[in-house]
Amino acid sequence: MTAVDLTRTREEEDFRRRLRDWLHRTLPTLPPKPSPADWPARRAYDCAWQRALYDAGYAGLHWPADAGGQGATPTQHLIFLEETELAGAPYVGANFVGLLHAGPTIAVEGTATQRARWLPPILRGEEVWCQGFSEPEAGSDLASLRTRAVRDGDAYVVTGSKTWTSHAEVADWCELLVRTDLSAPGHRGLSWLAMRMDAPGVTVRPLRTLAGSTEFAEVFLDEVRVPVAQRVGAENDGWRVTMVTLSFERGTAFAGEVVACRRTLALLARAAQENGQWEDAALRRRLGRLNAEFTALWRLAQWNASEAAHALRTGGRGVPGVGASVFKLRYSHARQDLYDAAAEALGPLSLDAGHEWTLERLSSLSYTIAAGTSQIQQNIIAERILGLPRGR
Amino acid sequence: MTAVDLTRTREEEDFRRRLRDWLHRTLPTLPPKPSPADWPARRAYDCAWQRALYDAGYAGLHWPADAGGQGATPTQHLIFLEETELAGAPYVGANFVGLLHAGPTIAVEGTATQRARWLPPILRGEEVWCQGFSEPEAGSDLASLRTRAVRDGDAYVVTGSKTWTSHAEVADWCELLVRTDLSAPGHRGLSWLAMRMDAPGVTVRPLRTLAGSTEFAEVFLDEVRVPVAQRVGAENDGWRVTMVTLSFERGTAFAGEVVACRRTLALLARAAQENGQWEDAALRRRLGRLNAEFTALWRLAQWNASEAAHALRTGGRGVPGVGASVFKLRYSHARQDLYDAAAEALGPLSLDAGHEWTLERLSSLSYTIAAGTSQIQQNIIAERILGLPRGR
Amino acid sequence: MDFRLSEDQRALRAGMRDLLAARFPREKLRKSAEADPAKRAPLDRALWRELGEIGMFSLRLSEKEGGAGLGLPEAVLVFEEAGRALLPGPLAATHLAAGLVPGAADGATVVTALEGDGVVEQLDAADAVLLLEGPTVRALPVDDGTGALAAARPLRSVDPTTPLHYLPPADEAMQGAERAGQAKGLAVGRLCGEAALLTAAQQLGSAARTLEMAVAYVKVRTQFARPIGAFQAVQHVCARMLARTEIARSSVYAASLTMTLGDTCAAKLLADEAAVRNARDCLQLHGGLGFTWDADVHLHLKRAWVRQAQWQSAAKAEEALAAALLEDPGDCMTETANRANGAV
Amino acid sequence: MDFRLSEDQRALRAGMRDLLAARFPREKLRKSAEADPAKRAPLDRALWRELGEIGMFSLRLSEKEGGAGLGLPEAVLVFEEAGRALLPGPLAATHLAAGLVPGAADGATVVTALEGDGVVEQLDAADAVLLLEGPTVRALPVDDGTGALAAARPLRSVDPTTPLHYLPPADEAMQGAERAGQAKGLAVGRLCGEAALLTAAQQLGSAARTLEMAVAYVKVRTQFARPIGAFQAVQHVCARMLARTEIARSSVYAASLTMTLGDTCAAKLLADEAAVRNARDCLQLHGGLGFTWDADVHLHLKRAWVRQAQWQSAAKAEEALAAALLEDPGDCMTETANRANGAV
Repeated sequence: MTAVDLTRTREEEDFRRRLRDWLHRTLPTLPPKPSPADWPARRAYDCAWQRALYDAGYAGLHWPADAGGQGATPTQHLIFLEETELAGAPYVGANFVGLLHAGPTIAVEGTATQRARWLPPILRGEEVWCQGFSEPEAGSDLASLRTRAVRDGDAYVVTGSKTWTSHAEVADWCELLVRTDLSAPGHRGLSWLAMRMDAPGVTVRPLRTLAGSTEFAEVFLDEVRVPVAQRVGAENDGWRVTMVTLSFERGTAFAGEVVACRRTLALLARAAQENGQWEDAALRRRLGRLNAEFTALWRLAQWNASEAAHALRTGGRGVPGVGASVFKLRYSHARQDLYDAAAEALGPLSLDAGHEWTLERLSSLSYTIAAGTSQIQQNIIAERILGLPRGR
Repeated sequence: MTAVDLTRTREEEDFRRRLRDWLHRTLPTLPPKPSPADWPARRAYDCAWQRALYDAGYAGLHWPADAGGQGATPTQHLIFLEETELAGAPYVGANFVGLLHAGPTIAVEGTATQRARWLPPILRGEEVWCQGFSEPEAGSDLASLRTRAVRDGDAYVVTGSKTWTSHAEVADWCELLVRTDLSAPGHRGLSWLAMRMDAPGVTVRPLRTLAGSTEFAEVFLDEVRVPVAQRVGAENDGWRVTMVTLSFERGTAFAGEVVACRRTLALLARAAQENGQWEDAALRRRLGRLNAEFTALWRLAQWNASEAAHALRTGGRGVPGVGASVFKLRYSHARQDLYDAAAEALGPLSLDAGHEWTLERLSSLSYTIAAGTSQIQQNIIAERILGLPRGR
Repeated sequence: MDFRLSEDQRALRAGMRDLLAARFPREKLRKSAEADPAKRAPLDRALWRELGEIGMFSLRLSEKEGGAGLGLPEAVLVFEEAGRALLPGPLAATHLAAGLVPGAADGATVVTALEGDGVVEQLDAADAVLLLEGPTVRALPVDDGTGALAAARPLRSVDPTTPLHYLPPADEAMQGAERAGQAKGLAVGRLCGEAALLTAAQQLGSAARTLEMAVAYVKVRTQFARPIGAFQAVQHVCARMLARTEIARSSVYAASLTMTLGDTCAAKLLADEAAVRNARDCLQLHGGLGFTWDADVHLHLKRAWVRQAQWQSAAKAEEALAAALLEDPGDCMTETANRANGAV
Repeated sequence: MDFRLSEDQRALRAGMRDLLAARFPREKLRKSAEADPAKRAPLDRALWRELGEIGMFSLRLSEKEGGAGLGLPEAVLVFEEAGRALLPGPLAATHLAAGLVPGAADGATVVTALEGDGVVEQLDAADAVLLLEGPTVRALPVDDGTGALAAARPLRSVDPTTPLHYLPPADEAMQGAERAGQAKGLAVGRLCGEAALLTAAQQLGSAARTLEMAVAYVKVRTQFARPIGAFQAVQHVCARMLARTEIARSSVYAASLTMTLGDTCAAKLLADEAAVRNARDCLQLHGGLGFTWDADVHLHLKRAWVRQAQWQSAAKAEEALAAALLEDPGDCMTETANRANGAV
């Protein structure tokens, strides 16, 4: 009988060892981290790291080989996330959308020409992408978006506005969801376009978050011409294309962060031991419970990876399933709980925004909102997984 | 400037002193408590206690004087609940529906003849009432009830079934909500009847609860004749009449229990001190938080009583407002939390159903369901207090 | 690394489910949960032997010892099914006793256990009691003539399908069993961890079952002219039940492979929470019906309370997981290679 | 017993609300919360004097002392309004200092306080610091020449409208102030309780305000072709926000009358919870908008965190409430007659 197996194969062990060696050699050679407020410097730093990964053969690890990726197993991808996190390597940063949303979408849905044009620069860290989905009046109800694209010869003329766009100031491309059929309601009549951010008519206005940083921007589109050749998928089929992208976002994107959270939790325990709060059984048990939660979330990520690997082996394209909603729902709350617990452990110093954990506490507040609110995740679980009647 | 004032008046202090003296003299003379499973004995015990209250001038304390009550202020009513609880006096028991639902409803909505017929026996502990509102298919959605009453001369012929009826086996009367206009949908077309439980066609079948006791019963009605003279309020106006009753149920009914819970909490702390669990800061802090909750709930009951007193002074009839939903919502959960905490404090002995607190833990599970589920309470708060658009 | 179940494992689980459906249908559960304690069915020894025959207790013994040479992952699947059906009895204790106590492996003997908290399950039905304190594992015949268990007094068990006895921890009679003050031996520690995990597996099965019951009910129960499952508040309760179940499931399955302290403690903690809270949510969603004896939901809740108190309490699990944070430089996610197939 | 507000009390509250609407409108709040710390408005001394003129600090002093002879119930109403408007500054400390520190009563002086945890609010803007440890209350001029406060280092305060300094508890320089190891005197204990209550009143005002903001927003924000306030999940979040607010309100108002330990601890605990959790719920209901600097909701959350840490932490309140359970035979519901009008 073949057992359920957490034993890594020899290939996987070799992969981990090579990666660990490479990280050990490479990380000391990286330049110092740029200031969080200096977006061009952040872009340069993130792209340099991506280039280093590319040169070492780690770029697009989980992308299929025919898209320029390494065709690694989902397990290898998890090992990559784990090892880079444990080694303190840079995050994906400005390349998040390219590597985790737009790139995989183009890999699955794009034409050969589109794949050849867009995928290599993403993998080499040469072009940065941002996301143009949400609008001020279309958040949870993404399908109600109003940005319209009117066909004019071999181009669409796009007018409207997008919001919550990360890295907009330094991006080269935007994955843009627009309405191409004004007469079709809701999710019908949408198309997925790749738009150059330097096209005439594109204006970016940074949005300041409650943490004081400018993580997001509004993007205003005033008769921006986007060649029809830059549409991915069929006209008016953008909703389906987008769902592929969103299920990527809700699947693997946070797995590395779970490792980081578990690490923070251990540091937190040390800090509590040093400042005496460890004597408080209520705090200690709270941290113990968080340890269980993050341990289990990591196991769930491994489980999801096994499922994805199975889908790959049996002919699927490795698109994460709706079960990713469970991961997203629990992880978002666990992260917020972690930094609330950090505040308790820090005591009065939790009021110091100069402390990394206080800033993380603030930024964690977006986790139950961004990429599908917790309310939306629960709707998805109830209706798509459990098959409950459509909520009204 | 007149201050917000928790100082009791001289009248209130005198009232408390007299009541305390009376309880001190009277309680030792009561017979031993009957076995929980012996319903006739429980009825006799509860009615004897009610008769003692009547003889001492405490029956129907919060009822208006013109209904045979004592016309006491809401504050005096709270003092009564507090002092009887602290003295370990019997609960209202079998007279719950008569004194807290049906009686007050008849007092407000009944004719002079109806008041004269039904109210004195309730106050003297001579007649016991039960409630026939819910049906198997009409719980939260009470207005969808199907039990029908067809006019036949000077009587209604009632057919249908009711459920979750407490004390049905020993009750003399049932406050019954029926559909008198079959063509009217929902809450229109309902009427409020007083039905004799010994009328031909009434069958009672006890329902066993998860605690193993038979607190409730199903009541089957097969062409039961109920004289039209036993209708309270106009025909087809039963919904409004019922809402009066339900707002009583959700208002004052639980205030005395808050005192009892606070007392249990103190006993729980002692028990934890004796078995060593008090050393666990997590349990200690949990009990401290529950202390805050019950203290605040008692203050909220006082607040609600002040509001009701004001309504009385300014011409209202002292019907509790929708704010009672806040009390019900928080109290139900606090009671469940209390007995969960008791289980933690008891350790392995929490698995002993011979322990009073374990039985209370089981029975507390009905609190978020009975008399309006927590979901319904939150709907009421959202729509009626906060004015949010009707949920769909 | 492959976390998915193999075909053989799926077959094992389906076999167990079929056996329980045939030999422990709902009527049997209800019979053992009669409201009148005098009418309750005692532990079904014939069924116990059948469980023994299909290898419920022996499956991790080697084929030479009469077992199937399987591992904890398979045991967990079988125990999950037992939890789903609320199969009564000291299943984990008898499973641990296979190979230690004669007759345990084939279901001829019923073996229960005495834990630190002093609660013993099914003492009247059992032939022997495992003692898991002190440096070594010992088994005591229930009627050993020494009167060691004479001080055990029956509790009116909150779970009608699980009779319980209580032995006060300070009892003199048990001093010979070296209960107090001794460090657990390695074997004892390992067995306690396995028992906690097998108990967690039962909790997982129960949590999955109450979720199913809730979903089925809210699809058909109509109020306000539509199924209550169309109300968002109800939907979200069900969604959180599913999330609890799936988090517990990955945790339990992972622990069956790694058997690390962290995974095992997390598995017990999260499976306990899933079983208790799902049962409570299921009860709430059933409304008044859920509060009746005749509905099964209370049996899940009560069993979940009993299992929660067995082998590892939440307080102990949380303290162990907290202590692990201090010992561990942060890379506990990197599991050590699991013992091949986890066979004992 | 009458728990309702009198006409005069309603008038006092309305007067405070009007004053704040006129003199501390939203633009002023936003000016003190500029994202760029260098551009933030400092504490508004002119407004402080106006607060002094209307009696915010002196209202509990006798008329002979230049006060209004009012009590804690009235002070609580005024502080609730301050919390609602997120009025910055060491309001509770200056209120306590009225009659103790010259100029505090009429708003000529800004008095802050150093508590056990070592955090001081608005130290740069303040003229004096109350020391509330040890047997007696002391006030220290900020620039007293002894350098007692020299070790205080500015924090990058999480709340942009509340500058904070931190003085490590073990600091040698403060030994003269007898901070550590001494029992609190009666007067100090009473003042700390009053400060906790006045802080709770501010939290209550903030909780009520974020509830209002949430309700207003969900009525107009449309998704899926209807106001999001028509979704049951959203409705229930709002309902729980209201329940939190009203529980905190009865608790705060009752404590202002009785000033018993139990009522005061409950008031601080429940008002802290209402302020923090309502702000978080309000933020969640605002979606992405709630995460922006330009929305006010983060200012409520951050202020609620600061006030939560001031005067009495949740851990301390819970421990005090737990200890009270052991001392008290169970009749703590029977309040002792309140001190008439609670005047100091």
